[in-house]
Amino acid sequence: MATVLEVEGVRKQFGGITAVDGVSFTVEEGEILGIIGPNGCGKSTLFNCILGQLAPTAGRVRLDGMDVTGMNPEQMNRRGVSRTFQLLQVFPELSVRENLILAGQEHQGTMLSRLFGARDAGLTAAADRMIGFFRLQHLADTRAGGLSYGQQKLLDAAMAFMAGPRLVLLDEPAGGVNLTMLGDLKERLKAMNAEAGATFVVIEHNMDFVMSLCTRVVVMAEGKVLAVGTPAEVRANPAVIEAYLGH
Amino acid sequence: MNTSRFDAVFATLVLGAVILWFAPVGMGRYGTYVLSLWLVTAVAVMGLNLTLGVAGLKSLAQAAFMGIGAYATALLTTKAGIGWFPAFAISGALCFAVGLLLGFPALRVKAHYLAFVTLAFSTLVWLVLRNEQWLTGGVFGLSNIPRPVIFGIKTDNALPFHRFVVVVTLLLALVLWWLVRSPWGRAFLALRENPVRAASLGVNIRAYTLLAFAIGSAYAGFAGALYAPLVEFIDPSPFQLSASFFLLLMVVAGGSGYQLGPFVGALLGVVLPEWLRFTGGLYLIIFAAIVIGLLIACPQGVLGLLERGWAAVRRRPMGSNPPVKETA
Amino acid sequence: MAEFLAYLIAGLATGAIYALAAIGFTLVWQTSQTINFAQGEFVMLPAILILAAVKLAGLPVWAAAILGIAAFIALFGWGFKLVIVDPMIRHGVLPLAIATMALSIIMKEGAKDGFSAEAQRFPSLVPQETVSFLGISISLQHIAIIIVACLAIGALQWFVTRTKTGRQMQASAQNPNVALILGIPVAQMVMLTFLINAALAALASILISPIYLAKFSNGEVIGLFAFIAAIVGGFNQVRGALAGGLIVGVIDSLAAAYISTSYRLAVPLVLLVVIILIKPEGLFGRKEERGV
Amino acid sequence: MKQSILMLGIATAAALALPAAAQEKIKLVNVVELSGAGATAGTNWKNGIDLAVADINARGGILGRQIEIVHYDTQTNPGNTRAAVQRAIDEGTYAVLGPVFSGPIGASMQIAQRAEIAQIVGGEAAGLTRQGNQYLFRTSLSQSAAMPKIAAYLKNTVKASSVTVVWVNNDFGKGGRDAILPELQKAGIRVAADISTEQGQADFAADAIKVKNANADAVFVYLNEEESARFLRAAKQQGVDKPMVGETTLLGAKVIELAGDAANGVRGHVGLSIDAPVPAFQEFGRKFQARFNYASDHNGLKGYMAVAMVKWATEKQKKFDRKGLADTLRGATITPAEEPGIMITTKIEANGDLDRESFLAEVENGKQIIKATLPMINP
Repeated sequence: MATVLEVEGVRKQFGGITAVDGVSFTVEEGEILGIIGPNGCGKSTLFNCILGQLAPTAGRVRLDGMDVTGMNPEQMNRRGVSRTFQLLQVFPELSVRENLILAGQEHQGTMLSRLFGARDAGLTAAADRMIGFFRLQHLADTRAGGLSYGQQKLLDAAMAFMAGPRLVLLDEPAGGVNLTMLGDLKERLKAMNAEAGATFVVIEHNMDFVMSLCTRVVVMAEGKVLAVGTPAEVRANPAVIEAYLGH
Repeated sequence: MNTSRFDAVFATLVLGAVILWFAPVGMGRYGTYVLSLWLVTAVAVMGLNLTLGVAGLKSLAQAAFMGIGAYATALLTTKAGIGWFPAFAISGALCFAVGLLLGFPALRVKAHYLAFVTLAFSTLVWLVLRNEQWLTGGVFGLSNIPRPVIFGIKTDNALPFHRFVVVVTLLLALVLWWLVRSPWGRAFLALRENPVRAASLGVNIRAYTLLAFAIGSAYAGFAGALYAPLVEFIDPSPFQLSASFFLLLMVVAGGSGYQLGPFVGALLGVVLPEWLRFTGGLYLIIFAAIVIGLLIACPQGVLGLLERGWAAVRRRPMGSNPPVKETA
Repeated sequence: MAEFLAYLIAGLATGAIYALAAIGFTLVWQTSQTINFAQGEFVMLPAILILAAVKLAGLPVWAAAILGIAAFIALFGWGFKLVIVDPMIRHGVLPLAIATMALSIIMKEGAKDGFSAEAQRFPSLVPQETVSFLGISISLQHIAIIIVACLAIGALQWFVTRTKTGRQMQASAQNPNVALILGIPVAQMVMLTFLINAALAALASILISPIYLAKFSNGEVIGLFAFIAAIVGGFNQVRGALAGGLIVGVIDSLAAAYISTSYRLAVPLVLLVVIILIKPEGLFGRKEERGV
Repeated sequence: MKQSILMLGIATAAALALPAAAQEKIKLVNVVELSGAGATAGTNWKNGIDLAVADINARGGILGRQIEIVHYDTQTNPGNTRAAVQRAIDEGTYAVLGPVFSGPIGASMQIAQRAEIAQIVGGEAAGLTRQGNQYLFRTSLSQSAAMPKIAAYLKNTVKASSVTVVWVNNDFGKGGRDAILPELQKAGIRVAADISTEQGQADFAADAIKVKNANADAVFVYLNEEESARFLRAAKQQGVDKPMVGETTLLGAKVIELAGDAANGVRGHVGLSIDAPVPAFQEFGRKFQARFNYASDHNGLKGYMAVAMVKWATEKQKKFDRKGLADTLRGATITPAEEPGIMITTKIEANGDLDRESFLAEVENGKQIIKATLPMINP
């Protein structure tokens, strides 16, 4: 299996505070990697460093072996890396279908062809397939702002897959989602992984969710990697137990 | 936004144009002139509505761009003897190009600095228009600007010129309607609502921001190209900074982001003060108080207010509840 | 050299007024993230109110001054926040900024129709005399403006950094949610900011009107220059506004002296553009971290 | 005999007109700058018109008909001016009064011309009357008439060999500056500095320092009244001690009131001034002060005269004929004996320019003192 993403010694300082302190790990094709850790351990900052929202103070990020450190989010996206954000980020004024078309349109044709070509950039069918996959058919023409929180989370995740990405980074996909919806979400993500062969990295607080979804887990504490392994290995790691249960 | 071929906005635009074509019959030259002035102003507001209402960029130079368009058209049609149509195209293209040149360095930094840069630009344009008398006529302005001749028909009188303005405004509005429903329009909207998320979806923030600003500015140029022959005289005063503020006011008061908002906003900004003249010297105070009252009641402007009212009316008989968000 | 000094002092005096008005921009910006487009009119109106109290109500000047300033602070400090800012701030900054544009029309037209379209003399606290120094004449009024404005701004800076109330006010402006958790009475503190803004505007009005003459349209120029000063100095700092005001005043004065006078206005504007391109947070502003 | 027939005619006309007067007023629309940059000038013009209308109506109106005056604000904006003038004509105004600023005049004069209605304006820019518009009439001397008088004054009375020119960069100031420069050259006077200032400018300290450093024999100041006052105060503060020479807007009562001591010693050419040694001007000044509680500037006088011109021409043609009004005014000479409201003998040239006496004056101890009366150019 090929290595998709390689993070090597990434460090991020804000003034005197080191939020991420020399983190290294790899993501292999087809796997679901979880990143867990207590609040403020630097998970989201790490994501932002990988995706170019923030410039890392030190370290390298490689995508399929190519150095992409410091590239901006648009460039990363066009190289096939999608993400979701910790806080919900759909476009409330657009319908569900429009949200999905928007998520895919920049990967179709050129600026000019997008202006003069089809209004939907030829993506209606693809969007409807995605809507079907996430079981949002009855809501396809509803304003995204009018959806329930859990439905918006599903849409948020669906948007990340719209462009057929090589790698998807999900930042707390389960946060604030109720139990029924959570099962749905997990099941759909697993299906996405199995059917489309999509590779994910997931940041999550919800242990059960991570442990049952992911193939491999990175545990972070105070900006550093504490442990890496399968869910079972990590669960048995004394350092992890100390970090989570010691307090 | 939906992708069906035609919608309510399209129908309203076409129907409105038909009504306005016949509206001035028996209205007198003054009424006709005010209607034309309303539409010309609406074109400039449409552009600003794209820049601000759709893409969320704050430009304080819309009147300055209108001035560039008006002076370009006036100079081309009087001194260079070029016809109105090429002058119109050149005016828009010029404003588009200047918009790109101005927006490029400004937007490099941060979107809201565009407001500051355009503020400076607006006053600089005014200074040039006033000081370079050899070209612009300076404080004395340019007079005797010809009105266009279309297929041999002269538009020197109020009614034919009004009808000409109606047609041009309709075409410009339809182009914008078409643009907003294209992938570009979707990207502009994404810029306004959430630029960070948009970037993570591969939307080229800088290119779209720049385009939204330049297209909005080009519309100001088109408005200027109509304004010059409408008034048949231009001097720098209607293109001052305060005029740009006034256009901004019209965007917000009409309903920022609504495609018909510019027409309502320009109606408020151009026709309401004329109508309020019966109140005598206090008409501007009354006008400003109405605007403040409107914004306190509904910051989304007149169309926001209408939409809210319409939703309330629709909800009651059907008895369905508004969508409820689960708490995060 | 003497010539240069004369331009410098004239520029500093004008700049001190711009600084007082520019602080208003920064205070309103900090508390509501919006631009008060009526700021120039805020400086215009107190002098008009005082003159109106003298001419229409026949009050002696000192009583008119107290009444006029009190009325102004009540209307445009307290009333401005309650009637304009509070109802609109929840809906984003743009409607509020537009409302201040409409407010500026009301203030201007109200002063013109309610009082006079003509410029009026305004009594000066300082004798209108000049002193000679190094071969140039310096107006006592200019000296007084520079001193009073710098003292007022210094006092404000001391207040916000050295007193408990001042620090609470600053905290409320910068992060109201955290301030609320810390038990700071945020609503009162924000109100205090608006009252201080109105008081500084009244002070600027009293200082400048003896020279500029009181007139309904004076706010246009002052507002524009104060805005430029706030951007040049940095929108989020009191000391930035002071520095910005003085720099813009001096640059304007020197531009009138050494550059084509018909393009005089262009010089501060070009400065503004250059500052935005090389140091967008302003010369003395705090950098705002790019958020995610 | 001839006279009695005339009297009979007037009496008959009056008798015929009287029944109509009860129900039908004659409508006059004033389109002027009541907000924006021209608000101060426009408000004076409007107040002068209101005063004239009140006077005329109190004395029985024009040909027995009362005047109904309507004021439309232009916001000092050409587009709005055009709308307002169009509205005035659509509403059947008898003549268009105003505006005062040249830009708005330029934007609206073709409309009155096309409708063949007289437009009586307050503008002074030389270019207005050079476009062959037969329906445009001034109420004051054009700058091209006033400036030669000032150049001669600078040369012969002030005996200046160099002059600093300070002007306001609007149509009024720029027009004056463009008119004086060739005259100064003809008179052999060197221009030491050419200083442009902004309309509504408040701070003149830097300009005053520049004037001081130019060190010319005299300073020619061509600003609006309030800016004149601010400039004079700044010049005094900077210790400028050279003679200040100007036009009506430098020597008016308003400037003296605002500038105080700083106005003393200021001198120049005065067209219309409530201090001029013409009893009618002074009487106007008192009435204006009593009604509006401030001193009128020259625009107030101009507004008053504009209505008087309408009245005179209407009574001359003995009917309310719009085109006839313009035809009657063109080339006419109006004397105060015929029409007291004109206040001073005024000759209207074929192109709409005016010719009348003017004055040389000086400010002493806060009073404008007239030193000489200059005759009409083509009496």
